Amino acid sequence: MAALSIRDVSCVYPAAGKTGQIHALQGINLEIEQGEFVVALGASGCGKSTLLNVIAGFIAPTQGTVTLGGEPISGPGADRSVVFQKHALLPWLNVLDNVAFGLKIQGKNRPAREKVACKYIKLLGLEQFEQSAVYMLSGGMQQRVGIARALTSDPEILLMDEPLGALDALTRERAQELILKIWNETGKLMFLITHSVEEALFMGTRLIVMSPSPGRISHVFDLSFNRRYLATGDARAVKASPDFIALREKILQIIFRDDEGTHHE
Amino acid sequence: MAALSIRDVSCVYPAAGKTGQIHALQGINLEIEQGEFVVALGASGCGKSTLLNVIAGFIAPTQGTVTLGGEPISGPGADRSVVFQKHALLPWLNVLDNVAFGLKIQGKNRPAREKVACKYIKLLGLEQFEQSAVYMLSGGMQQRVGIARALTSDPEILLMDEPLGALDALTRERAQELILKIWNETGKLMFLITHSVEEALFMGTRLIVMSPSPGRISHVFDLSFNRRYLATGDARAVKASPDFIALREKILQIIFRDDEGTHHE
Amino acid sequence: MNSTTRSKSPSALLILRRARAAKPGQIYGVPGQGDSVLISFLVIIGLIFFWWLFTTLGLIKPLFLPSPQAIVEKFLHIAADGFTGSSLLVHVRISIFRVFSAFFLACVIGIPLGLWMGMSPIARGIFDPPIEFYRPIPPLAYLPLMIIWFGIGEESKILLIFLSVFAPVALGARSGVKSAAIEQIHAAYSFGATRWQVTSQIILPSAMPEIITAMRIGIGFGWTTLVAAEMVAATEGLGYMVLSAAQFLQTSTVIVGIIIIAAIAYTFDFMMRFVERKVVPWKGRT
Amino acid sequence: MNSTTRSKSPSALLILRRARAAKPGQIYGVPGQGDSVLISFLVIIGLIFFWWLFTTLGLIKPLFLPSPQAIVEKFLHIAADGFTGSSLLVHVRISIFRVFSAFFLACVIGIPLGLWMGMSPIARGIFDPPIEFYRPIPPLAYLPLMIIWFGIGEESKILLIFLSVFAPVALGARSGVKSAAIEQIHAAYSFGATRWQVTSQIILPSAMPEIITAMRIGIGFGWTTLVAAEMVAATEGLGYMVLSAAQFLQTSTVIVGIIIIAAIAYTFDFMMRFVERKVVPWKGRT
Amino acid sequence: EKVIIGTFGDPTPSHVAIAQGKFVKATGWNIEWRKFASGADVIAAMASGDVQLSELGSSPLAIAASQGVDVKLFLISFLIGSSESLIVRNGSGIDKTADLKGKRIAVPIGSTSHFSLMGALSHWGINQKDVKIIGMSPDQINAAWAQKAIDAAFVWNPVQSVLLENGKRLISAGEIAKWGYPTFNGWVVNPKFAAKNAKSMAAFAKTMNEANADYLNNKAKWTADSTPIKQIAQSTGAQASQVPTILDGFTFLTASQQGAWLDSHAADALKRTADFLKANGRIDTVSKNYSPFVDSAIAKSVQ
Ligand SMILES: Nc1ncnc2c1ncn2[C@@H]1O[C@H](COP(=O)(O)OP(=O)(O)OP(=O)(O)O)[C@@H](O)[C@H]1O
Ligand SMILES: Nc1ncnc2c1ncn2[C@@H]1O[C@H](COP(=O)(O)OP(=O)(O)OP(=O)(O)O)[C@@H](O)[C@H]1O
Ligand SMILES: NCCS(=O)(=O)O
Ligand SMILES: [Mg+2]
Ligand SMILES: [Mg+2]
Repeated sequence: MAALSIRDVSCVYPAAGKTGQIHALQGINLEIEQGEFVVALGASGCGKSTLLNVIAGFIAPTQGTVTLGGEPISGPGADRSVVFQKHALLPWLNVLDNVAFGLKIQGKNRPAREKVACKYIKLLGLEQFEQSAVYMLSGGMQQRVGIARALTSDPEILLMDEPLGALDALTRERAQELILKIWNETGKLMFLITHSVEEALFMGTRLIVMSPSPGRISHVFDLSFNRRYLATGDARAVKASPDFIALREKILQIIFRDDEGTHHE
Repeated sequence: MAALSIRDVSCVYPAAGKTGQIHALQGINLEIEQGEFVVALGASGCGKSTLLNVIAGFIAPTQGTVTLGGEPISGPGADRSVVFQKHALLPWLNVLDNVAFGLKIQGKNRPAREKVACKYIKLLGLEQFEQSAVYMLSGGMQQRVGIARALTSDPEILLMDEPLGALDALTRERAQELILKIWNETGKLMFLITHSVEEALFMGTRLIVMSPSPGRISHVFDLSFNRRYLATGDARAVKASPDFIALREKILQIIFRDDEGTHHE
Repeated sequence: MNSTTRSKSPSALLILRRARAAKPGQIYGVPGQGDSVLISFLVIIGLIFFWWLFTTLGLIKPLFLPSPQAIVEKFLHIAADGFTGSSLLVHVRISIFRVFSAFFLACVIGIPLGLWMGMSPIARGIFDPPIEFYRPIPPLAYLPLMIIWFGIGEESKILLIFLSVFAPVALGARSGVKSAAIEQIHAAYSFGATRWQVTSQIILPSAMPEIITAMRIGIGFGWTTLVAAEMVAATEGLGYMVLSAAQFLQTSTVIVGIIIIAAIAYTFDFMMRFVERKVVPWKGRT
Repeated sequence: MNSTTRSKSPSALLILRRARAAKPGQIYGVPGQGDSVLISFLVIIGLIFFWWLFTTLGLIKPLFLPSPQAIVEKFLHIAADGFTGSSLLVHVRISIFRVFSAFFLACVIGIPLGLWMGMSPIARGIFDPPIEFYRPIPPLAYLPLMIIWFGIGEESKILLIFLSVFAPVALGARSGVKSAAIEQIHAAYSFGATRWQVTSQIILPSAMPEIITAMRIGIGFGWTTLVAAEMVAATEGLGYMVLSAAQFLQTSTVIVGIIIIAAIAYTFDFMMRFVERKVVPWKGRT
Repeated sequence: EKVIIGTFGDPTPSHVAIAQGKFVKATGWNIEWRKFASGADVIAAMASGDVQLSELGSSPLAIAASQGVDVKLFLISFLIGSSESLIVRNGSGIDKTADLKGKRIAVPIGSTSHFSLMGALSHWGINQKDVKIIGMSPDQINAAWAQKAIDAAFVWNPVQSVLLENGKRLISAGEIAKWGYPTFNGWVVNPKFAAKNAKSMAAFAKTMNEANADYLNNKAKWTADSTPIKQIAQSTGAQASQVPTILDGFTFLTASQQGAWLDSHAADALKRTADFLKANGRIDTVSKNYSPFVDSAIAKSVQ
């Protein structure tokens, strides 16, 4: 039985303004095993965030079911943590308290939660910044804090909605490698949304390409570039390899086609 | 004689806070001919924007001279237009008036300036939006308006500071192609700053890679990928070609090295 | 078993307190989601009903709170016969005249001055000390000085209102200067703009949203100060009406006056919002 | 020839008006760059000098404007001997007591109520109509009602100040609820937080910057209303001092009172800014 | 028990008794004498229940009674004669009543003076709209007068005597009273308070009567340099030299006159005052009978 099972999920938003209903998701089927790294890619508005919100429990699907370990999801829960693009840290807490925030919510006492938090702070290389104010950190560091926080509650699934979108190119590449390292070490089920084809190919074990209007999964690819990176440690070589480039071009073509179809601008 | 000639330019910012002086630029020499497309690439803080501001005339260099057509630059002028990353459009004017804004500043009457503006509005594919409010447009459209506006005053040089940084991947690729098309048609001297190695390689005829502390030009590459694109019209093929990938990797290596040297985060 | 009970510390209370996943189109957990118009409407009806009930049952003396009917009657009566010899229209007109002329003057002087202060350290140096000094002082406290200096005629009344409007308007215009993005300013300069062109075509329009907000705040202040201005030696005006009716324990007239003042203040504010939407439709959208 | 003259419409005037490229470290064309402290200082010195000059030369009667010396003397005199039988300290203390207790009450009631209004459409529906109704009404206009309802003791004075502080504080807290980013709220919920935990650990801290701003505005309003509160049947307080001195044309006492009021208002504001820096150091930095 | 008692600062013989602490001793109250600007402030304070006992003009009393404030008049302070007058400023160009048209006349709104002024205008056939009636407290009138911001004022003492230094009396309340607009100052009390404090109330009335009697019996001896006059001057801020004249402007009733006057005149005067105010649009409701607002029992008990 799959860890996360999305069956025939549809999501219809009521009319925004005067226009008709928006079919953000339609007939989504997806079975994800523990330890998979699923990456969702697709033109803007194709329903990626909606799908993530359904998994996270923030939105109830109009149709279909989502089950986690066999049990239906009916709201957010500590078994699924979310890493957001931005704004999700708490500026009134320092790095340590931000990371330990989830445990505080769950009623752990201070020594217990700091012990766990410190473990993930170390894992993400934030040791020197434990006492820093989060708003003083660079964007890349902030994202690391966000990831550390999401990991503390030891969720079964880590959901990430364009977590690296706001970072500059270099910081982004490093963050990609860091996330892969963590995935490798923890073996968690990861679900990541990105706009970057390269990032998607590099990170996922499975790539789902989505198309808009109605939002659906148009292509699925099985990937192994991340394994290759983890084996060699040379991200650049992976990203420059001909099969990587070839697949990248193929997927870009798919997306461009989608995009022209919807007259997106 | 070069159209734009930067000779031995240094730029030292006074101490920010308690730290010492910042050598944002040191010993920059650059001769750019009319019709060239120069792209500057480099880690954050290596002085790219400072260099652009010196050329634009917003900053006087601490040392050295910048001449345009043999005459020293002593302030901003209509011969050099700037396209900014954001915030530079005027929300109280519609698209047409935004594009015509430079001509209005220069005292052209309404029919004259609308004629010119319409030309560039057409060139950038904004015909249907002439009367639209700029704040209703998507980010990609807004950048097109910014480019159209910069072109109206028929500058000798078009300076662009990360003009596409805020756009999503697809929009960005299209905008790259559009800028190349315009460059090809107008033959202007273009100076573009970007964080994306791929963008840099794709667009420039000359790539300058800058290094920080002090800000200097560490490498210069002559490029012809843009010509190849203009000849074939197939951007994806260019970006996937082995020589493109190889050079990309080489440059990424250079930048990563720079970056590690400065403990950037 | 649902996801809630799967969380680490399940409890019946927790489940009750936790919301379920939102329906599509709603965003989960947005605080305060939901419409309150109906409740407000019911509350207003309810308040008026209890007001009516208690006063009609005689549980509250009209001296303290007249009945709603009495208020309406009093309003009709004042509207028909006026108050102390002047018609209601005259009272309303003179009050509006005072507030508006003070507001107009404050804008005509305060906006350019504020812009100038924003643009020039010299202007800032000159006008900052006096404005910052008088700004926190309650108008009622300097009302005596106004009367000693400018007498008990219209001048001192309008000046008092003017001063209370002037500071927020000038300071709003001053800080509005900072609204122009440096990119916008640079864009203009790189087209060869003069300082004057930058001021009139970039800085002024950019400052407009903040100026209009300041004007809204200013007119609110002006309206608040009106009553103080009409406290001394007025013979007409809504503030005068309220205060002098109070001297005769005419609670119903006081309440009618208060309602009229509130209504006009709302109308002012509504107008300013309208102006805002028309003049700076881009506000908050860039 | 420089770049200016290379532009399309060169003119001597243009060149004069256009700035040259800024030095490194300065940003070109930022409006209002430059320090104004020195000028302000000179202006203050100058104003006091001319005040001294004109009053000492007898060009202005002390009734209209007493000399600076006279003000200082009067201040020392009041500080030593008090005013109408109460020492200056007593006047200051009672006024501060009134404003602070009203402010305290307004915060204790207004902040939780405002948060509740932000969190619940029901609370919003119930409390919106009364708050929005009285908010635009000048406190002076309902002062007569306060007196009839609550008398001439401390209750009505503190209540009047309370009302003027309450609305901005409650509405500030209410709109502060919106400051929490939905991502922050979602993050908390996905750790299994209850509504109460989200309110206390996400929404309240997020709202703090806005609440503190509202408190600053509120205390300013309270201070402004103090004078109105001390208008009727007061025997002590700074507002009483100013108003009753004015009745006897004691211009110097009026000015001393005004200066003391301004000084305390500044101190209040300064304290609030201090609190702001301590409590919400992240304000404007996220 | 602390009791706030309102007054207006008229220089009356009671100030001698106050200064000597006689009221405190007689009533056993811890008295705070609170000076109010005018009756309008008093009736609001009495309506709210914060003031139980106060001096009050007949006109604000008529207003309070008509509006349902729980008050009873139990003692006459004085009948108003020349102690309240219309004073015209020298140089204002007012010599006769007709000159008043278009002039600025200040008066404490809602007071006995205001009532007298309205009465006089209606007697002269001058429309209230043809003059500018400006509401001011006596102290404000004093200040505005000094600045020539007003042309005339109708006000009581000690301010009236200050205005007279630079103006002249056009007419006094006493003369206007004869045209059917009588005014007086009385002592009013909340009936519930009076019932609870019956003994102290009687003691208060008795002390008050004695103070007045002291003056009435020794009028000739109360010269500007006499101790009681100096005492009055000191506690009211009036000039000692003027106090004897000011005192002449009041008509004090003896203890034996009080009860009878209250029974025969008070209710009637209040009724006519209220009717006039209603006709002027100042109040809405008038009671049929004002005798419920008059209580002569206390006055009679100390005859
Ligand atoms: N709360 C909502 N109410 C109505 N329509 C919505 C709502 N949220 C999203 N939509 C619409 O649903 C569609 C899918 O939105 P979604 O945010 O899932 O797309 P996305 O793939 O995440 O896009 P992006 O890449 O821009 O983040 C879009 O057309 C969007 O406009
Ligand atoms: N006005 C200024 N005052 C002081 N230091 C400055 C100023 N502007 C830039 N600097 C410093 O000069 C250096 C170069 O800045 P610059 O903005 O040119 O870098 P950049 O290459 O454009 O960086 P980025 O890629 O982040 O835009 C940086 O260290 C920066 O902190
Ligand atoms: N003459 C006494 C004053 S008042 O009570 O009438 O205001
Ligand atoms: Mg999305
Ligand atoms: Mg830059």
